[in-house]
Amino acid sequence: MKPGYEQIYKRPETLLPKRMHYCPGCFHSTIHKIIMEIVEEWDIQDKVIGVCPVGCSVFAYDYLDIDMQEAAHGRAAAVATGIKRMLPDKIVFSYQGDGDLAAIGTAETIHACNRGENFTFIFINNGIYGMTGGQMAPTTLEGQKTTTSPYGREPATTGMPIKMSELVSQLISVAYVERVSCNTPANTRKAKRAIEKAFKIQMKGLGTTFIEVVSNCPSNWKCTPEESLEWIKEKALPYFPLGVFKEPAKEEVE
Amino acid sequence: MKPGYEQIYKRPETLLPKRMHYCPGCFHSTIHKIIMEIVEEWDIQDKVIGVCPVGCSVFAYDYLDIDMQEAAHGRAAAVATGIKRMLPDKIVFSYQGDGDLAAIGTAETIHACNRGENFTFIFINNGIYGMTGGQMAPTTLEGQKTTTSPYGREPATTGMPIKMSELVSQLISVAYVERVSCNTPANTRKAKRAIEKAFKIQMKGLGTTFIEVVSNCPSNWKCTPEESLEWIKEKALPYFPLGVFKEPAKEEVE
Amino acid sequence: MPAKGYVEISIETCKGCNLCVIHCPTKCLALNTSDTNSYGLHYAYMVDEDECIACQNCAIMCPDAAITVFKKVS
Amino acid sequence: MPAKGYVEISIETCKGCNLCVIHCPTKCLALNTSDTNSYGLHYAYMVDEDECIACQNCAIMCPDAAITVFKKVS
Amino acid sequence: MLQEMIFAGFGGQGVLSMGTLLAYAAMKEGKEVSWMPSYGPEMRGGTANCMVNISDEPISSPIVSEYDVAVVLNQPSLKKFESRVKKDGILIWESTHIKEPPTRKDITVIPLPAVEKATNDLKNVKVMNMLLLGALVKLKNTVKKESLMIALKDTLPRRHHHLIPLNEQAINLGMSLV
Amino acid sequence: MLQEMIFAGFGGQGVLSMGTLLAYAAMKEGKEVSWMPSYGPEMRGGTANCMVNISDEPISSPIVSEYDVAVVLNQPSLKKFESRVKKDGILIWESTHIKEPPTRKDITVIPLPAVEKATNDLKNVKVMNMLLLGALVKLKNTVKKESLMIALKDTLPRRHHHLIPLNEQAINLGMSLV
Amino acid sequence: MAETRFMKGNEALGEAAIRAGLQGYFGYPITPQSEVVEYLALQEPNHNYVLIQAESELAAVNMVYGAAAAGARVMTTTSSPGFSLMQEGISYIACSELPCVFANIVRGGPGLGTIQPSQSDYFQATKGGGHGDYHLIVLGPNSVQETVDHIYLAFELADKYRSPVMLLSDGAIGQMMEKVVLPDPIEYKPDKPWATTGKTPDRERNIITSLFIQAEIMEQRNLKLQEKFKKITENEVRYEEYKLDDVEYIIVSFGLCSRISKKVVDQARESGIKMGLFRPITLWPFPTKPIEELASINSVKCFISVEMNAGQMVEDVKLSVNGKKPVYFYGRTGGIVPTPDEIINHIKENLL
Amino acid sequence: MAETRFMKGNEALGEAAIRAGLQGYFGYPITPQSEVVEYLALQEPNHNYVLIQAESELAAVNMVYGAAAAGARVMTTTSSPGFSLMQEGISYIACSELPCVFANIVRGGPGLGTIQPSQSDYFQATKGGGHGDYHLIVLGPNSVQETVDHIYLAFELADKYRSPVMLLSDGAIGQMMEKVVLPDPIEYKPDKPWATTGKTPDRERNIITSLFIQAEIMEQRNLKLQEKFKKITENEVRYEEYKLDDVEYIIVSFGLCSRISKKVVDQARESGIKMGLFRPITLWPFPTKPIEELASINSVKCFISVEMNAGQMVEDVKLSVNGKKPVYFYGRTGGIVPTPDEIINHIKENLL
Ligand SMILES: Cc1ncc(C[n+]2csc(CCOP(=O)(O)OP(=O)(O)O)c2C)c(N)n1
Ligand SMILES: Cc1ncc(C[n+]2csc(CCOP(=O)(O)OP(=O)(O)O)c2C)c(N)n1
Ligand code: SF4
Ligand code: SF4
Ligand code: SF4
Ligand code: SF4
Ligand code: SF4
Ligand code: SF4
Ligand SMILES: [Mg+2]
Ligand SMILES: [Mg+2]
Repeated sequence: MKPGYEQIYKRPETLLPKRMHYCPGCFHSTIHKIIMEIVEEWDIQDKVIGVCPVGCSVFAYDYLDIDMQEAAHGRAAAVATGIKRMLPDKIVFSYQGDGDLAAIGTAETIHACNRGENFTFIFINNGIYGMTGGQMAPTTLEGQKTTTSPYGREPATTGMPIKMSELVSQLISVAYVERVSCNTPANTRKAKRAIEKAFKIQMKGLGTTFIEVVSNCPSNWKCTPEESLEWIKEKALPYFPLGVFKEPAKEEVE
Repeated sequence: MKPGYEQIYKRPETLLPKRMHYCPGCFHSTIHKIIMEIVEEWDIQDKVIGVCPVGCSVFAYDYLDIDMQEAAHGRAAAVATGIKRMLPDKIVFSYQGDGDLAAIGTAETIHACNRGENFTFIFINNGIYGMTGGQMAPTTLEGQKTTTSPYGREPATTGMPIKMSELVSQLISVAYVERVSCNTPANTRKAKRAIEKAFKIQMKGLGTTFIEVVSNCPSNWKCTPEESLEWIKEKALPYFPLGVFKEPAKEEVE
Repeated sequence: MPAKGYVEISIETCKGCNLCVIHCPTKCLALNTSDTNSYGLHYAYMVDEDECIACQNCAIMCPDAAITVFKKVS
Repeated sequence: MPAKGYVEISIETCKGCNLCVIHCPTKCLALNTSDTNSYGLHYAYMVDEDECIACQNCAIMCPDAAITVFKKVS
Repeated sequence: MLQEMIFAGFGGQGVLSMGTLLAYAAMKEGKEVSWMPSYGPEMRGGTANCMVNISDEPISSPIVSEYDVAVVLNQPSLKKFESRVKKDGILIWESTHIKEPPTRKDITVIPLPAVEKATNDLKNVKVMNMLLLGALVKLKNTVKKESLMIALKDTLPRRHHHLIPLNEQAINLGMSLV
Repeated sequence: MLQEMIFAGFGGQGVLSMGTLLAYAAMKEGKEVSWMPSYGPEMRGGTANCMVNISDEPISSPIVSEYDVAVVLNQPSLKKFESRVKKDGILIWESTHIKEPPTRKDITVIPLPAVEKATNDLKNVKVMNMLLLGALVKLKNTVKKESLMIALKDTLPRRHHHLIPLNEQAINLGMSLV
Repeated sequence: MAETRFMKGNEALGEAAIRAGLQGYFGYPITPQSEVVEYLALQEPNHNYVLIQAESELAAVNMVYGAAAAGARVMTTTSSPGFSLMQEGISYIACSELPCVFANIVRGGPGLGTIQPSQSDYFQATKGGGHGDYHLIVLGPNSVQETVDHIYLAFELADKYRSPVMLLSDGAIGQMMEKVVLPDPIEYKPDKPWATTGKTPDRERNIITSLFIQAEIMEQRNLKLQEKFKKITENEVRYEEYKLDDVEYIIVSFGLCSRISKKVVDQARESGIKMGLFRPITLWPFPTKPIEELASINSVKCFISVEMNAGQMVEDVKLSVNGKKPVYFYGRTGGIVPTPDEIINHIKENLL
Repeated sequence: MAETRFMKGNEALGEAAIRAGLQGYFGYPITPQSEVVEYLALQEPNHNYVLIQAESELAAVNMVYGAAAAGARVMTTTSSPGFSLMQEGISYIACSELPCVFANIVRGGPGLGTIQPSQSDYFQATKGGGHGDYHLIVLGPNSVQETVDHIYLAFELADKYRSPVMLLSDGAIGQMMEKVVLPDPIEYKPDKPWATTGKTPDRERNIITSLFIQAEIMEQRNLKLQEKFKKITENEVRYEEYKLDDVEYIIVSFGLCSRISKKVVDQARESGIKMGLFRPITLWPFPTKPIEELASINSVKCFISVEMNAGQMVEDVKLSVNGKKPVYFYGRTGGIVPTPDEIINHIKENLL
């Protein structure tokens, strides 16, 4: 450090000093970082248990220095339910992609939410199956090209992108739902605050907390990271608007 | 027939002349009857293909004189999708209980709706697992006693009853959603009109049609059929209000 | 004056659920409490043949389609 | 006047995604197009050491937590 | 000695509890017992039955297709099980409701107007099953009456214990009728 | 004669298409061929490779762990595959970018500054893979150049056919460099 | 305290699990198994376990996966179609080496089939219904009493080997009432340093996974599993022998069927036929060696595998006998329980 | 028209299905199988089939169930974990006797495992991963060409026997490119009077079900299935013999592994060892009789089952050999493909 300066931002130590396998510019890395910042700042390494999905973030446990379990594709919500019910004092989160949470895992997602399972969903919606090489996800935008919608997603046969935040907000026992993104510094800060708030609400036992991150996949969107931010702004956010869809009364949280 | 009289209501012939296995007063029978009235009145026996669930109505094919397939528990929507996509000119319906459609089959239900699969859901919501002897369903009312909620359904651990009609109404490709009941002659007439309308919309190819019937289960509710009507009126309908949740513009249907 | 209508109820099809009885506006139906069909169930029958107005309520409510309704030709 | 801040970027951690570069309000970052790290990627570095205002934008946007930010003690 | 029995009737007639009581009583006497109910949606049809095996030796199969004793409480059950009574076995049937009597000649057939007797003599039709059970026990000596009484006490929920005397009466009446 | 080869480098360097072209050309010459890519999320790491086997006989395994020829385009691939070249095999490596050269003495090691040559001589760095392929074909006589040209025509999408002359130049250049 | 009761198999199963220290149960109703979850729901207020009626068997098995990873003593129960739905999860659990207990109260398949008792899921249970090379320890109780005993044993073996253990029971054992002696309750204290209970400063983080993307490492995991399976095979084979002295005809039979076969043996012996019964209690590991030894006895003429299916365990019997003696099969399918008479008649007519 | 191409196994599989008259495909992406659905998505505009990327494998198999009942020529493909999720559906389809085709492009299990090629789903495929007594016809292609040929064959057998047919392939065959001759496209005209196409006045309603609640009737359905399985076993066994004259050591191997074993045989023959290869092509029905006959040949010393798993098909080999000769096993797990050299070394060191 140069003399006369102080360090004001550094990589959290709970994010292990390993190169993450994610593609350049992928928000999976960003969200990992954010979660570990919270873990470090709150000093809750011994309190947090994470569940990885099957998806690009399947290896999350290689990087996050907390106890973690790797769930079967789509079943992270059921796995998190199992953990949280056994260890109600811990902070449990499931980290899931859109294929995982909104396709194969729909039933587990909806019912964990409906029961008000007291853990936090961190839902990385990049509109595509990243890990398997870019197939259409339930959240793929209308007209978007993927390897299984090579001519663009066709609503007549595949429907319209599913809005999970809006959907789970309908469920009574869900306490908090917010959609965030990491496409700008301001949004990234908000994303972190949202996860913090979710953890807080979880610690109060108020019900299911659900954070959807409008994410990117430069590799399978076949664009640069920079262009992926454009896509998010121009295409994704108009359809998946950011914001709080549901939250407990302020008194309850504080 | 006595002289000077004419027959104005009779059992439809497409409802086979067999004693149905349902308990006395069970609406499963009523809905079977209604569907077959439509089939007979519209003369569409060769056009309609039904899918039975696993639930009390698993034997529906014993009574309905149309081509039918028995789906695995919860998968009727997927089965109906398979049939309808192969035979787009037919009228396909899935007939499902609340355990089937709203618990184990949640993902198939949501995604058939989200894709706008062009068949009709007939969803018999009796708030209980009838066939297996009265366990709690996702739609069991708060405080309601079942064999797996012997002290009354407890929202803190099992959540609140899920409102499927409201939920699927959120999905863009769903064309028509109505919740009906058979607890009065007027409502039973409406139920029939709703199914007719759903079939009409299906024939127009406008998207998924979804009819929820607030039904009963005298046997597992441990009451008489008459009392079951009371329960519906006093307890179920306030929580599951009847009505149209979504419908296409009138011009589209006519 | 002959009734406006009458109903026929299939004894063996009827399950004695009573839904027709309670929905008949003119109270002309009842369960036969002194006899059962071969399934051991008290079936419904017309107690009052004169009051039927052929409204079909009973038939519409009958889950088991046990009821046929006839109406006086006018 | 010494800059308000500066950043350190881990060359091997950086994946050259350019997100820090485009979000630096004072344009003091760039990718090194003439060199790659051992993964074959053009890493980011400070092109202009004097302009950094220690706003942390770059670090917040850096997915891979490759950036450390330092601020002048006031 | 192994006794293989079936109790069958409409749901609500108390066939399952007849079987349970008998098996429990036998168990209390140190016998080997098994009790196997019909289960699943066929119950929707309104019929119920249970098979009870009682033996000095371990029971092999809880499910048997021929019986030493059948106690049938309704017409469909009579129809279904009459043919399955073993040669020289016993068929006890409730004769108030069942209209078409059994026809087999190679078995002992015992008609018992249990419904009528329970209604008229005991003023409670519900205990007609105990009447039939009493008859069975008398005929076959399967268990002692005292054991049945213990069984009643152990298996009836406390809140129904005031009904034990009535049940005992019914058993006695049943025993006296054969 | 069986030739077992691997092509490895960063994703985007064209290693998969080198292998495809060669295999296709060999197939056109009537040889038995197999082409096996690395697959799955390990590609996230940014590396890619494919194994190509060419033989007069049917190919047994498309996956082999030792190679007659390895063509490596980056440092990690060199690190990974150098040791897997068979004794007396050939290792062709791109020497513009790879900074730490191979060290084995029991194999033929061919450095080729393909990036530099493609950039400077052909004004298109993208065809550096064709340069390496040319070198390989020259060294091993795996297929005739004409077959490679047929392969280019058959496997390149129509809209890229205008690039065929450039690719041919690159192959020629590669052949001339070894 | 130990206690004698007259109980349904399914309820006894639930009670045994409670007494064995159950901490989490996750299940979904299905005939003929539903009484397990119903019983546990009824008893819940008196105990400390967590009970979730899951939205499906798929969810249930994955809740088990999570809860077992968190170090708890957990169980799920189901019947055939539900067990099929659990196969992916079971494969994950086996590979992740998590202790937990399953029970399949088998009904007649395939498909929706019937709800009557059957043994037609033997292959699925013993050969691995899920993908990949793995085994469950499979116990085959033949009575309500043994259901109880096997639940205790299952939890114990699960912890001992960090392995899922299953009971392959059937609808009759689940539905019938028998006398049962309930053992004393256990004060269960998990000792699972590998569990995901939150990383404390004194240890590395715990990771529960079945993913080993590099083939070499995945092979290591497989070798580790195979090593364990070998150890289990060496140590945990259980079986019962009945009237096998001087035997000529050996019936091999498990579960409910073995009780019927016992009667067959008794009847055969009465009529002078030297018959005996070999009953595998662990279906995996299968008692290969004891059968092999029996096959080597000169007087033994043949083996007859009697099953409530179309012939499944008979393959394991054949593999054990390895050609030394003929191996025959008799079975009924679709939920039919064979009678002693039909079995003995079949044997007399075809094999003597 | 027949046509020669250089194609990936998965793409060739898709193309073969199209040419064989595919009417409906329902699938879910999974490595190393995803190219099948991707290829079909790409080709969709040029053909008349319906393609749905389902929300899961569970949904996919049940869409297949529906579409097959409606009389269409339908298929789904997946890889190991996905195939586990399909087990309930497959059991339903088998019991309902619906023709359709599955392919499992196997990867190394158990659990999430690895994505490298494996044969560790052999048991699941051949013994019945789902509940109940049933079999699929299981084909084991060993090349891209055979993948294509087997798809044609699979659809044909499926219709012939009203039975699901599966290809047990692996990640390497799916991912690699080879030369392939594509047969002529078929004009497929279903002839399925039992299909649920809408009840016309000239026939009774058609019901597709696997539910037979009464045990007696369920047993009838089982007997019918067993009858069919017997017929298939009699008629459809397929295998390849390689250098089996005067053989002493017989390798038994299927799929990708059989190609490697062929090389082993060649090398062994070169060094004077009388080795040969027996390759089951139908894994179910397994070529029991041919192996039994080989086992009866005096000169034959032993069998060695070589597999990419921990030892699965070896049980079927043992059942066929039935103790007549020793049966050994060599295998690699977790996605490792054995080399000819290691196999021959293993044999030389341990078995000669
Ligand atoms: C049962 C099962 N089906 C399919 C797969 C293959 N698979 C792995 S990840 C994935 C989807 C990944 O997409 P998403 O959940 O959106 O995560 P992302 O990679 O985009 O972050 C699929 C289909 C699997 N591993 N298991
Ligand atoms: C995979 C599977 N799980 C569970 C069951 C058991 N089962 C049969 S019907 C049913 C629920 C029935 O409830 P519902 O769908 O509400 O229909 P209802 O009988 O009330 O009409 C269940 C759980 C099954 N057959 N298959
Ligand atoms: S494939 Fe997409 S989601 Fe996966 S790491 Fe790369 S950019 Fe991220
Ligand atoms: S159990 Fe309930 S849902 Fe089923 S038939 Fe009887 S009343 Fe109807
Ligand atoms: S038709 Fe109307 S009036 Fe006549 S019996 Fe029926 S309900 Fe009563
Ligand atoms: S409604 Fe129908 S079934 Fe019910 S009592 Fe009346 S006639 Fe009988
Ligand atoms: S801290 Fe701010 S000013 Fe400094 S380099 Fe980063 S983005 Fe630029
Ligand atoms: S944001 Fe991070 S990874 Fe991207 S270029 Fe900047 S320092 Fe490198
Ligand atoms: Mg995604
Ligand atoms: Mg219900």
